[in-house]
Amino acid sequence: AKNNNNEGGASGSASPSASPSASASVSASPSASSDASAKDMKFAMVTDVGGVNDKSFNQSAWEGLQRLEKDTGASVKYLESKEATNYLTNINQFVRDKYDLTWGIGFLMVDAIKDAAAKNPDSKLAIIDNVVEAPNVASVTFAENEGAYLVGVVAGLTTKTNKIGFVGGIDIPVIKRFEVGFVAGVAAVNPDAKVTINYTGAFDKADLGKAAAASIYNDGADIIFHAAGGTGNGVFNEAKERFKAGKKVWVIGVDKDQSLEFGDDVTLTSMLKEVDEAVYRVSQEMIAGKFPAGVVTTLGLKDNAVGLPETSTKNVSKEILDKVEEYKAKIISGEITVPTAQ
Amino acid sequence: MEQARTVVEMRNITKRFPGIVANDNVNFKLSKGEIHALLGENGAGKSTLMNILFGLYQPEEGEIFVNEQEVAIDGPNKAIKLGIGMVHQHFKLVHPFTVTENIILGSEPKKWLGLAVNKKLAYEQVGNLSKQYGLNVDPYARIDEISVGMQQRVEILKTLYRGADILIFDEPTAVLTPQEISELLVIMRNLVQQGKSIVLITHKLKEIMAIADTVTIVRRGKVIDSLPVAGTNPNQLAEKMVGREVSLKLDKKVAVLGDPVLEVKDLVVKGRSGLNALNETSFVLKRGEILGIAGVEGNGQSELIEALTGLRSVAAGSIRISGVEVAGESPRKISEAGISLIPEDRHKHGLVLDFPVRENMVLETYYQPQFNKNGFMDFDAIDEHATRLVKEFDVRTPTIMTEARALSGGNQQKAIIAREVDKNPDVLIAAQPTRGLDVGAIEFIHKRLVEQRNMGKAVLLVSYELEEILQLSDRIAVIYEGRIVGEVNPAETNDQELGLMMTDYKQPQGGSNIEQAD
Amino acid sequence: MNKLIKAFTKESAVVPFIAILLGLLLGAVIMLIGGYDPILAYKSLLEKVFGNPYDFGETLTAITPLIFTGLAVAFAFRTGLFNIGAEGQFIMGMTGATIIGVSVHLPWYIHAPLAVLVGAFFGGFWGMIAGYLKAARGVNEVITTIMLNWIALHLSNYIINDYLLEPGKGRSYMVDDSAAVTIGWLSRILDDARIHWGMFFAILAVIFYYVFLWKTKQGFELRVVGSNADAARYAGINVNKGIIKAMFISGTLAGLAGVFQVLGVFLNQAVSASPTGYGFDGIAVALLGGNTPIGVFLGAILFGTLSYGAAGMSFGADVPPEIIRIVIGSVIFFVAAPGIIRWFIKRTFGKKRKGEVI
Amino acid sequence: MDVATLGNMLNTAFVFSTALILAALGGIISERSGIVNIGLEGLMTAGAFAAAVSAFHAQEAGYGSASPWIGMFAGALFGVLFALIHAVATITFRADQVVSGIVINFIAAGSTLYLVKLLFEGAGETSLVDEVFHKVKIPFLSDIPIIGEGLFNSYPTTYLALILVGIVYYALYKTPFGLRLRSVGEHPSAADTVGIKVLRMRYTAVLLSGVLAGLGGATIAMTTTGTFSHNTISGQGFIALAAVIFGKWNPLGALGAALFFGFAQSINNVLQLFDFSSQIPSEFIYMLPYVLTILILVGAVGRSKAPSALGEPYFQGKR
Ligand SMILES: Nc1ncnc2c1ncn2[C@@H]1O[C@H](COP(=O)(O)OP(=O)(O)OP(=O)(O)O)[C@@H](O)[C@H]1O
Ligand SMILES: Nc1ncnc2c1ncn2[C@@H]1O[C@H](COP(=O)(O)OP(=O)(O)OP(=O)(O)O)[C@@H](O)[C@H]1O
Ligand SMILES: [Mg+2]
Ligand SMILES: [Mg+2]
Repeated sequence: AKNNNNEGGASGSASPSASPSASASVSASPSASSDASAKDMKFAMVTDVGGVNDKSFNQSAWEGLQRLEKDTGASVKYLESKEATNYLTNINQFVRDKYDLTWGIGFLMVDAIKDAAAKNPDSKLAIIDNVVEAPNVASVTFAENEGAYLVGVVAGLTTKTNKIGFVGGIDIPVIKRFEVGFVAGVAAVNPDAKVTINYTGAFDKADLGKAAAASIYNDGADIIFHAAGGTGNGVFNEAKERFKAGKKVWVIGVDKDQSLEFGDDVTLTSMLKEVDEAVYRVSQEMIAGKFPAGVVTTLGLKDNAVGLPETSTKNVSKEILDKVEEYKAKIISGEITVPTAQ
Repeated sequence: MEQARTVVEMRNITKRFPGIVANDNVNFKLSKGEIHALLGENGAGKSTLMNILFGLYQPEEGEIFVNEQEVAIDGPNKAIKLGIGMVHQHFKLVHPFTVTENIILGSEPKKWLGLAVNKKLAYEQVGNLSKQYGLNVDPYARIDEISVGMQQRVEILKTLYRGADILIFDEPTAVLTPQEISELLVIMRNLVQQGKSIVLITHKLKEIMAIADTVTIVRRGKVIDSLPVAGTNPNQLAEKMVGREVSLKLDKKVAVLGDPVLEVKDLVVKGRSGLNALNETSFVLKRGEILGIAGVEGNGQSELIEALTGLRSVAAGSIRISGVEVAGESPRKISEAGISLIPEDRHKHGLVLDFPVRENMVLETYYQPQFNKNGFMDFDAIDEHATRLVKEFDVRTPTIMTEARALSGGNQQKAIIAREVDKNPDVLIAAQPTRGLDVGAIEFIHKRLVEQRNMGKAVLLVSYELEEILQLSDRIAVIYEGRIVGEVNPAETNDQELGLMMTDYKQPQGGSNIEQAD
Repeated sequence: MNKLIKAFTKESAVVPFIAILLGLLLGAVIMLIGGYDPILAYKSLLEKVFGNPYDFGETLTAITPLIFTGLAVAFAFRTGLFNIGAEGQFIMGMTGATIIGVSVHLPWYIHAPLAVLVGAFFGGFWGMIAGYLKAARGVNEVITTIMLNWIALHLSNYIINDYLLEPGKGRSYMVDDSAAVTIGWLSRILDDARIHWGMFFAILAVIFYYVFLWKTKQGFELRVVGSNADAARYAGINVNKGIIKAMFISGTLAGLAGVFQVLGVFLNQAVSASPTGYGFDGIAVALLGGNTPIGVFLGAILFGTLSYGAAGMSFGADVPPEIIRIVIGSVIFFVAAPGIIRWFIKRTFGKKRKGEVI
Repeated sequence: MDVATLGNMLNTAFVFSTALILAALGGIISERSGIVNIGLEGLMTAGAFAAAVSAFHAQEAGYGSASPWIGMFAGALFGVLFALIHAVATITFRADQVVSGIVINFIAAGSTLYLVKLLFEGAGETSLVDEVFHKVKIPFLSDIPIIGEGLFNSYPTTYLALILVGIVYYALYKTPFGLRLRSVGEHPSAADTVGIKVLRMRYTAVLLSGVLAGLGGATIAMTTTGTFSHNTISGQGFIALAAVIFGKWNPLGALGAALFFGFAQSINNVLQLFDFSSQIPSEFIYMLPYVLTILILVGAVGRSKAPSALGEPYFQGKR
């Protein structure tokens, strides 16, 4: 575990852009070597109040750990946080139990991870969706705006009514990145399209999502992109209902390939955010003795950590997907810089 | 009256409540066509015995025979089936319901396979029944809109509607006006003539003498005696009931009048409906006198009391206490100006039932320096105060820490009187101070009121009981429709004259809205 | 003192004790049905709470807000009001403390007390709105407090988002050190558990609750209002003022819970998508404690201990922590319906006797 | 605002209101009998859980479009089960009714989630039900402007709720049962003395409130979420309780209150369609329904009178 030091030193300035070394090692590692040392290692994660079945990043992260367990034999465990005070105590539960790596899943974990890291310098921690500048913490964030830009391109080219909706959970920086990227993507390919923004104020209220979607569709929109966790289920339900009533409307899912759950009738595509992959890979690096301590990894298009799922071909035409590839290349090359906030 | 057949016989009935034997081996016999009075102090066990007959309580021991058949009355349903009906001490009426709804409740006429109440039929039946017994009740009126007397008739109709032949009246006259009382007595005679038998619980010896055939006297759960009314007299009955000699006459010296303390001038107060409940009422009360306010309930008495004590806002006019204007002031200001009130409803206004006696004793004075240091209650002083009052006023309570709820009605009333009198007010307002109390308790309270007057206090007595007014007052003011319509000297008047003033005075015609209802 | 001894020897103390046992037993049965090991589960629960200084300290931290919200609800109950709004008052308390903690800079001996006072006032004010609406307009406080909970949530999100937000963090800036009420030395003793002065204030609040309601003039007035509003009016007590005052005090207590969460635990306030639950837990605590000072205090300890220990249960025995809600619920249930316990005692003892005869 | 928008708003309002109406009806029946029912939230939770689980299994077993109805039935049944706890505690053992209601909320929240974890292999949410209710257009009626789109193109559950409002209203005010039920809540000893079985009446009422609140919860699972998780029911029970009081314990009043609340919710979605909405902080938009409710209460309704005997346990010989 000593060779972490030089990497930690290298990333003194935690720039939001991914450090090349980190992404290089990410792509190099996933050889599932279930050696003896991995079997003795313990990995854990603490969810935020959304819980482990939030159909969003918590669930995705847990899937990453479960895959780790299957592939390497390492033991994995999670604790759900009932309220914000539990973040720190749950993390400490693992830290004190000498877990090799403890993940804090979600934006809101930042203070708790920072605190635990400072007080337990020998432990290893990692956080998703936020940045903790500490020598024993690996931070993983995503360039959601880049992925959202691409689904924006899809939406802008697919819409027939030139009206598009965005349903957000609450107005926090992560979700804002989705919104801004999406709007930029739409504008890039279809300047005439209007995007209605609706923040519902909750990540867990399907009824609000449903009502928001209903009013946006009623207003003539034919595509809604949601970044609202469980609230987004309501968006899908509304769309399905309209589909069954003979009206064709689309939803663009988020985080995972949501067509797998909600079907192809209404799911145009999804904006993947591969939290599971990130959790899996960083944990693998830990096993390999290459834990990116102190490194801030921002995973974006070039890391294939955000983007569109394969299943998109079902509902998105070849031409549009080609356009998506085009824009993707431009973003990776730096020709286009996707905005992160307004 | 035909030869008396026994319709109810209760043998060796014993009923215990925690800490008390309410009925101790009681025997009771009711003959057909008679009015049988039950007499006894508060808590003697009269209501308990009748509640057993009506199936509300189950006795620990004893047998009951109805029409010479032994029966087990396991609930009101069974009692009703046996032809027993009861008019309770506290009416069992659902206030937001109409008269008819109350009467048919539980045995509704139905239509559409029982899916709906046949309201039309119900109103018709109730109207007819009311006519048949001369009760003159409006079947469509809501209970909270009709007078207490009418409510009682509804209770009577309830029993008749269910075909009761044996009627139990538990203190039916305690809440009635003199007029209503005499009407009730007529109704009862009527019922007996139609073949019903009646048990009458009452504290009023006069009524027993006037209407009952037989009287059974209970003391502390035991039957003392059962005898025909003819051949006895009130003094004898009172003595049997209390177990000592009771003076039914009140010793009263001649009043020594002092300065006026309470001057009410052209007082106008709005009632609940928004109409004027008091219309330019004026009167003066002097030290050393008892002024009785006579009147039929609902003629502005409650509003007058509430206005005088600051519980109701004053629309116009003036109230002066010892020359100081207090109209529209807060209850606290007025209390400090020297008014005390023995309220009409002791549970609603007089006491906090969940609080111990000691806290109830300082309900209005808790904030004064003798009970209060720097915002903290001085419980030593409060205890001392309560202990003294309990002793002085013979409030029978286990300790001063006992919850007021646990006290009997008479003792609750004594506690209130103790508190109010001890405030040493210039004006003591007593509203219905003896409602529902037994003769012993009444005697005690009357003595206290006269004592206050003798000490130079002014007493304003508001009562619906003419006898009480006549007995206590030095001067009587008659109130009618929110106005003082006359003043009389009690020595120079009688119930007849008063009754006329209270009811017929300037009243358009004898009939009320009752007749229009039919 | 005598009373205290009596309270623990009489049925009134036996009932809660049996209630707790029955609740735990029920939880065990449910775990068995679900295929979990109840003994291991309860062992893990206890270990989580008492196993090391850190978790013990954190348990105290978990109990503290429950004492406050429990007292808040109980206080209103005593005045005849049902305050479902401790939740909103809690949130407003947090917000008040955060505003002062973040946006003004003062020496600690002014800053911290000011933050506490302002937060408490915010909570009190929020309670007072419901009190005022009831007193002046006769609006049932059950409805208004439910509505005010949601309004508080969104209002305080607005305040954080628009005025106090640390960019990119989804929460306010951290409060100044001068506003924090943490107790460093005690935290260090307890292995860095987040110990703060709120705990001592919670105990003071219990004492205040007792002394104010049962020993002071104003408390007497409020109890009269709560027990019999008509008698209060008759006794010259201003009932409407009493209602407003009671809701203010109730809200202040709930607000203090929030204040100390900010100044002692989080040191910031996050934008929050849903209510925290402390207010509703406060209702349970108040009821568990029969609205008495000692009862609420012990109720909060029981509630806090079980809730905090639940994480240990799921860590050590993989039991879903939801079980604890069932346990707490049934404990309250058995406390509230002593008839069930008496019936239970009768049944079990009755059976025993029969068994002996045979 | 044009006619179509208004119709759409109304339609959305009904989606929100349906569950509230059903639960509020349950609350009314229970409280009219004298039993405070602050456990509506818990009863709804139980209903939503049972509906999601059984509809899922029905769908897997091939019951097709009957599945959501099976869900509704199960929801009602589960509601009754929890209501029974409330009834036994408050009626037989005379426990404090508020306490018991809070307990119901606790136990329902805990046990349903626990069961979900047992039934769905550790997941915190039931599997998504595909066979949920769809809006049903009523011929002709749905052509009426505004209310055609607003009401007559709704979920079957909405129609069910409205019909139940009528039935409950009729039952309360026109039938012998209703007369007796109300008398038990106003003056139980009066009812007792005319031979009405007070406790039996109250049991019936509380169990019926379980049916209705259970249906209310089931409605949410079978129309909006398609699943059950810890936040499927989050506060609706309390809003329904508010509707009971707001509506003065009258089914029509509660209908009005629930609709008002649903409408206020839908306003804030419509607001977000307009460009000026970006000028208003979104938090203020979220607050709107709650603020409006308070304003209406302050302005229009004022004091409401609960059934006189609400909250008081009854036993014979009670003084
Ligand atoms: N339900 C009850 N529980 C406990 N004690 C009771 C109950 N009912 C009556 N008692 C007690 O039994 C005794 C007899 O009461 P009861 O009501 O029969 O008296 P009463 O003769 O009707 O008196 P009153 O003239 O005041 O109406 C009293 O001591 C009373 O306190
Ligand atoms: N529907 C209800 N469900 C639960 N609790 C209730 C309900 N209604 C009232 N309460 C509680 O019972 C108490 C009494 O309420 P209620 O509004 O009937 O009396 P009140 O406050 O005196 O009203 P008012 O002054 O309008 O007569 C309230 O303070 C509240 O705590
Ligand atoms: Mg009696
Ligand atoms: Mg009496």
